Amino acid sequence: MTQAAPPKAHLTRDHVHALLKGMLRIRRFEEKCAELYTVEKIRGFLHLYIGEEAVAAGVIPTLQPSDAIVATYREHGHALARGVAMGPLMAEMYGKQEGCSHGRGGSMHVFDAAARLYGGNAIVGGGLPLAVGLALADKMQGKSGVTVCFFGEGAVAEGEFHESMNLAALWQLPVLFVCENNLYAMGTALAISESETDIHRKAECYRVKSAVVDGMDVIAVEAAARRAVELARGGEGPVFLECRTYRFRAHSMFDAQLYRSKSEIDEWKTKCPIEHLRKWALAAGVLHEGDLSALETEIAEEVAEAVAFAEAGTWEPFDQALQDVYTPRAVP
Amino acid sequence: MTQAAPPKAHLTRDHVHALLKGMLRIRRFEEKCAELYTVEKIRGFLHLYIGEEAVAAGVIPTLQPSDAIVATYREHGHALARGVAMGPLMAEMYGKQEGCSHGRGGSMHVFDAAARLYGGNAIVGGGLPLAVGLALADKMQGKSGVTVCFFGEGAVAEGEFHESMNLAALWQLPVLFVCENNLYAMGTALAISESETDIHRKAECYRVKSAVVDGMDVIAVEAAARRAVELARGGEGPVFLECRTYRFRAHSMFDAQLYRSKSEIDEWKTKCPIEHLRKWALAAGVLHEGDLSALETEIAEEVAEAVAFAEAGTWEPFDQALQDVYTPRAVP
Amino acid sequence: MQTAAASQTNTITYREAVRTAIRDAMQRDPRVFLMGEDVGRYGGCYAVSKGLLDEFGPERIRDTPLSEGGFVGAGIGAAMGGMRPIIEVMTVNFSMLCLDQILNSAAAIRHMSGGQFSIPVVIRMATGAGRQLAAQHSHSLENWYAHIPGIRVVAPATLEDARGMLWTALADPDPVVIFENVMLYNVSGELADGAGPVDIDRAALRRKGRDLSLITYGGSLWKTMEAADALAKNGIEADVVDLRTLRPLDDATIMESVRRTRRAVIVDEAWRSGSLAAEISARIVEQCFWSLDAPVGRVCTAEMPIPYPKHLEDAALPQPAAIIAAARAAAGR
Amino acid sequence: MQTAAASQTNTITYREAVRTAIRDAMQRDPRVFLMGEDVGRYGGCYAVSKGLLDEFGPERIRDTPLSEGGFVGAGIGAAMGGMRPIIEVMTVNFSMLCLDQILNSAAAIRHMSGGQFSIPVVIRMATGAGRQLAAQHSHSLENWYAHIPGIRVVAPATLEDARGMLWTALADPDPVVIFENVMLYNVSGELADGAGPVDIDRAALRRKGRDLSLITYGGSLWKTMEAADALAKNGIEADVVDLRTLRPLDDATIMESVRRTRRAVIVDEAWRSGSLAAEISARIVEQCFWSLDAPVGRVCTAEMPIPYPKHLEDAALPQPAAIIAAARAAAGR
Ligand SMILES: Cc1ncc(C[n+]2csc(CCOP(=O)(O)OP(=O)(O)O)c2C)c(N)n1
Ligand SMILES: Cc1ncc(C[n+]2csc(CCOP(=O)(O)OP(=O)(O)O)c2C)c(N)n1
Ligand SMILES: [Mg+2]
Ligand SMILES: [Mg+2]
Repeated sequence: MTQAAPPKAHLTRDHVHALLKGMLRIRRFEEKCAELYTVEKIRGFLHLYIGEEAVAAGVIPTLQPSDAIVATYREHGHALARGVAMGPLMAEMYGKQEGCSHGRGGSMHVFDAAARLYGGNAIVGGGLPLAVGLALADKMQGKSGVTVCFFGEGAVAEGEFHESMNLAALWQLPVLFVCENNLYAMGTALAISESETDIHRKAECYRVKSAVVDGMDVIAVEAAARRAVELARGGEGPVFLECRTYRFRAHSMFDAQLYRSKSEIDEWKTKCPIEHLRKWALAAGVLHEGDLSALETEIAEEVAEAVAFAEAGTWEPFDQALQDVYTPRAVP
Repeated sequence: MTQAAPPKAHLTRDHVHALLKGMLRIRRFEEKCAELYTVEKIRGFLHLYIGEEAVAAGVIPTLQPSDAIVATYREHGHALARGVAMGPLMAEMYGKQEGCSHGRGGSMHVFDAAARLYGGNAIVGGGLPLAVGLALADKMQGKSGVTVCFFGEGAVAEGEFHESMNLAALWQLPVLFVCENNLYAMGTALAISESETDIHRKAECYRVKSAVVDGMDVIAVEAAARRAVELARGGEGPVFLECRTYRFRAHSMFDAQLYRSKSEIDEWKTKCPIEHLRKWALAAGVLHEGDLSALETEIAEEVAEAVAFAEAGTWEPFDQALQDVYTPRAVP
Repeated sequence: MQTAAASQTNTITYREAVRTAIRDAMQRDPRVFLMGEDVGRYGGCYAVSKGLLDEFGPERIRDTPLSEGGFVGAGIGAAMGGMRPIIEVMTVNFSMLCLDQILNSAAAIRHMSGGQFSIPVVIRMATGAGRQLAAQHSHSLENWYAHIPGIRVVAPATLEDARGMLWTALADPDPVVIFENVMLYNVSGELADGAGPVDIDRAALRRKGRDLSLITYGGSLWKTMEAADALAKNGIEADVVDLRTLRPLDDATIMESVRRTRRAVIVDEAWRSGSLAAEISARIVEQCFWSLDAPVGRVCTAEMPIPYPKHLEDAALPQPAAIIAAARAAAGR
Repeated sequence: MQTAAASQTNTITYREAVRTAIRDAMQRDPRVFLMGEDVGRYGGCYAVSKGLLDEFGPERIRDTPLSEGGFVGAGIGAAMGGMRPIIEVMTVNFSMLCLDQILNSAAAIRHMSGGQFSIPVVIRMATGAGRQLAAQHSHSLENWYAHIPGIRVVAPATLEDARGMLWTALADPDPVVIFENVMLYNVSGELADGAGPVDIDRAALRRKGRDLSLITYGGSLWKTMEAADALAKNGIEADVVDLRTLRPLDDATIMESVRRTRRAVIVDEAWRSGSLAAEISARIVEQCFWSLDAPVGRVCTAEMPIPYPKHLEDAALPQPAAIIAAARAAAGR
């Protein structure tokens, strides 16, 4: 598939507004998280998605509520794009029991049954077989759901990537594999982790249809995702979509970033997906300064409320957590 | 690479004789093993190579003594082709301490340091990373060795195949991956285990040079192997060689073969690599009936001596085996 | 839960009991399917699923490629997606390749998702040595699995359990790992036609004695029963406790027996160091120390890669003679 | 082997001690190289190898793709091929993906090849909880490794051991797995400049008491020392045994202490069931039963996926208060 982004001309104002809002909510939410990390309200590992927002914000709105999502430890954006409320998400970052995973998972383990969001997996590559199984379940039950699995380009080197691609293709399962190629796996550049750096080409040897798209262009991502989801839903097997993007921040909060240059980062920052869309929308007159400031205000309020919700949250009693390891059984 | 077998015309008599002998020794050795299994001299799992002899007999003679070999549990042929003496090999099948693995490994774990034969691995796919490491060691030490790794097409589905191909290609290591594609993994046909059944094409997505050859034609295999080994030794990374072959016997000794038809087996038996070469050699007048009967007699004697050697072998005392789990240390 | 009352019995093997259990489950619940290497066309590496492909078709008796991490993870995902998968990992020897999925997905997801996703998956594995399969094919790693919070681990040693535990495991909302000892598949005996589900919570007293408690599970049960009979001939009457469920352990049954006999020996086919036998011993000391008249004994496998030759394999594994010796030592006669 | 006599000492962290050990080894032996995820450009996920890439180059400080099974297997192969690899598995949490290579290749090949191929590979892993990394990143699975015949397992808890054990491990002809507790990397103290190799065979008595034996290893050593000091203030003098080597275990040192104190408590960060603490308890009962004046106690981690919030993680892990309580119970006061 070739991925020329459709002319932005016939995009409605609401559509552009929604895409921009989707990305901006992620950006502002995570900027706040970074701030809260420095004051130790959020602990453990915190992996920010800043710079990559166009991927989740472009792909996820193309899904049906009945579709499923499997993500990684870098999944705040996916949760927000999927409609997980910011309050419970922030409470999860705090570890409060009002969090969407009851506070037990934290940043890396965001789950939401209602949203069919199956985590939040911190084992690189670990989510791929789960996505295959979710798609298998839908197919065996005659459901029309598509399972979208997000993972980084670093995960492509793991054996589970290979096994999952083969299983999905072999069994013609409705899986959309979305590779968030941000060029680095922690400090390991793509060229140091893959003999074939043109990642989407790897899908070919599984006979999986694949495409590559500019992951900094939310409109291009959305268009590619819509085609890919449609194709996956068509029942002719999985689809692989590589989104070329970049992580503006450190891998996690402990990372001196010795492995890349400031200039490289700055270069990529000029491609910021949010700035990109904002500028175009203003120039094209689709959105006006007023819309943007209103949007910023609205989101700032949402973030503030989320923080307040998290702050007001409570700590789960230890005994309750300890008792909840197994599901209460119906049978004695 | 395309793999037209060179015209057999300019093959010397000795060369043809050696190739035929190489295959026949494997065939007769294993026929005897099957017999010994029924009388319980050999126990456990016994995986016969009968039908696939052209692969080991074609590839291994193209190697240098300094090259290394990693094989699977179906490795009797590889051991014989590599020069492991039939006596110690048969003693290993018996579990006698005069066996090449001291009798501890049996059929699935044939090792020989002098031959640089690193097993005999019974975990499918388990040998591939070891081969990568052996090649890495040779390269880091400035040695010119090539490591040849034999595995079945079923192993291609394992994550370790994927990880090993990528590592070997990424680090440009002298590994020759030889896939013995006998169309089945136990009872699982290739089409049920791989979305891409044209196995050698999978090498492409690792940017690994690959070739496919008729694994029932020892001369074609030898020619392809010579090119592949040369290429691997050239320092430009690994090479992948798919040999299309067929297992005439059951997967192991417990196998009702419900998964394939008698007619399919008979069809393939008409392509017997030994018959094939024998017929041609006679027709071409390169070998004569007398040569063949002499060869049979010579091999029959070798097998008989190997059995006698194994029979005369002794059982390792338990305490000795128990004491040998760790290497005696130089330092206290 | 008790075994359903049943009119008549049949002579069947352990293998057939497992097969019947799978068939029953498939007929009972359309969400159940069997997935694993060679479960279909080949009929199962130990012929457990032979014939089921014809009966249920390739969708529900699903042959997989050699991809343990992939298909076990897929089974876990399918369970989250509403199915009731029975995943067959051919043998425990290959299960290292899917252990990450069991430890980090199956066992963890329910708790770390705040209880949102239970994972009703059943994972069956053949386990144990005794068939001269050498170092890579003779593992007994039950205790590694029994160490993992969030999963249940069972080891059916009888025909009734081979048939009934799978039923109960499938009804359980959480992951259950079932270990089938390779030496049991050919064991045959009488089983009630209507044999139904059995509990997976309690250990069973397979033999009532008074002089000491022999505690074991899986394939070692029969060696232990044999030893107990021999001991009886010499006037030593042993309790034989079949653990049945390895996680969670049924301390009540174990301790009731040990408090009565005041002496205990644990028989476990695993390598001694870090075996389940160690855990049982530690619990006995924690809970029954003041009732003990002798040190708790262990009969385990020698700490070496299992060698291929029969004489070495036999010598490495727990055998009745060693059990008898340990029992005599514990009984002090 | 004893620590080389050394003139002066320096204040360094555990992290620096490990780094120094790696640097020394690389300088000493051209066959040594470090391989693992992010050991080079990133500097190591816990900054252990920071700076070594510049010093030794990308061939010998080798960044790997995310392929645990692949590069650990490659390390084993490289060791068979004449090298002396130090393989860094970022953390034990990811080591399930290479466990097959450790169990079925590294540990088995020497024996099943009839002693033809020894495998001098060293595998380092960070282990343990305490950093609020939640269920998938907080494992303590040392006992799984300590269960495997054919490998050695060590857990350096001091600066001297962090530096000296790697040296000895590299000199060992067989595979050695080194567990570095994540909570120790920032611990600093005095270490002799010339600190050299230390044995990897014996446990160490870190504190001499008389009333009971506290037995532990790795990250729990310091919590245990803290508890021992508090106990001393209340007149209970505890021996503190640092196991140092988890396989093979140094029974002599453990039993000498327990025979003297007649009471023992084991502190282990692993989940209680199937922990190394169980193995130590079982051995004490087997070897010192008649000297025991109280049941052997265990202080382990609660049997649950480790939760993210600090209050829950703290409550789940062994803490000085729990060690003190268990010690008092064992001491009977
Ligand atoms: C199996 C496994 N190995 C190693 C790690 C440590 N780790 C966490 S994230 C990461 C890099 C992953 O890179 P990529 O897949 O590209 O995702 P990204 O972080 O770039 O989004 C590594 C090595 C892990 N979590 N799981
Ligand atoms: C990891 C692993 N899974 C399963 C098995 C059981 N098993 C042994 S051989 C085999 C089939 C392998 O097929 P293939 O790789 O094609 O080799 P072939 O036997 O055909 O030579 C299987 C499933 C194993 N030994 N290791
Ligand atoms: Mg990345
Ligand atoms: Mg095959």
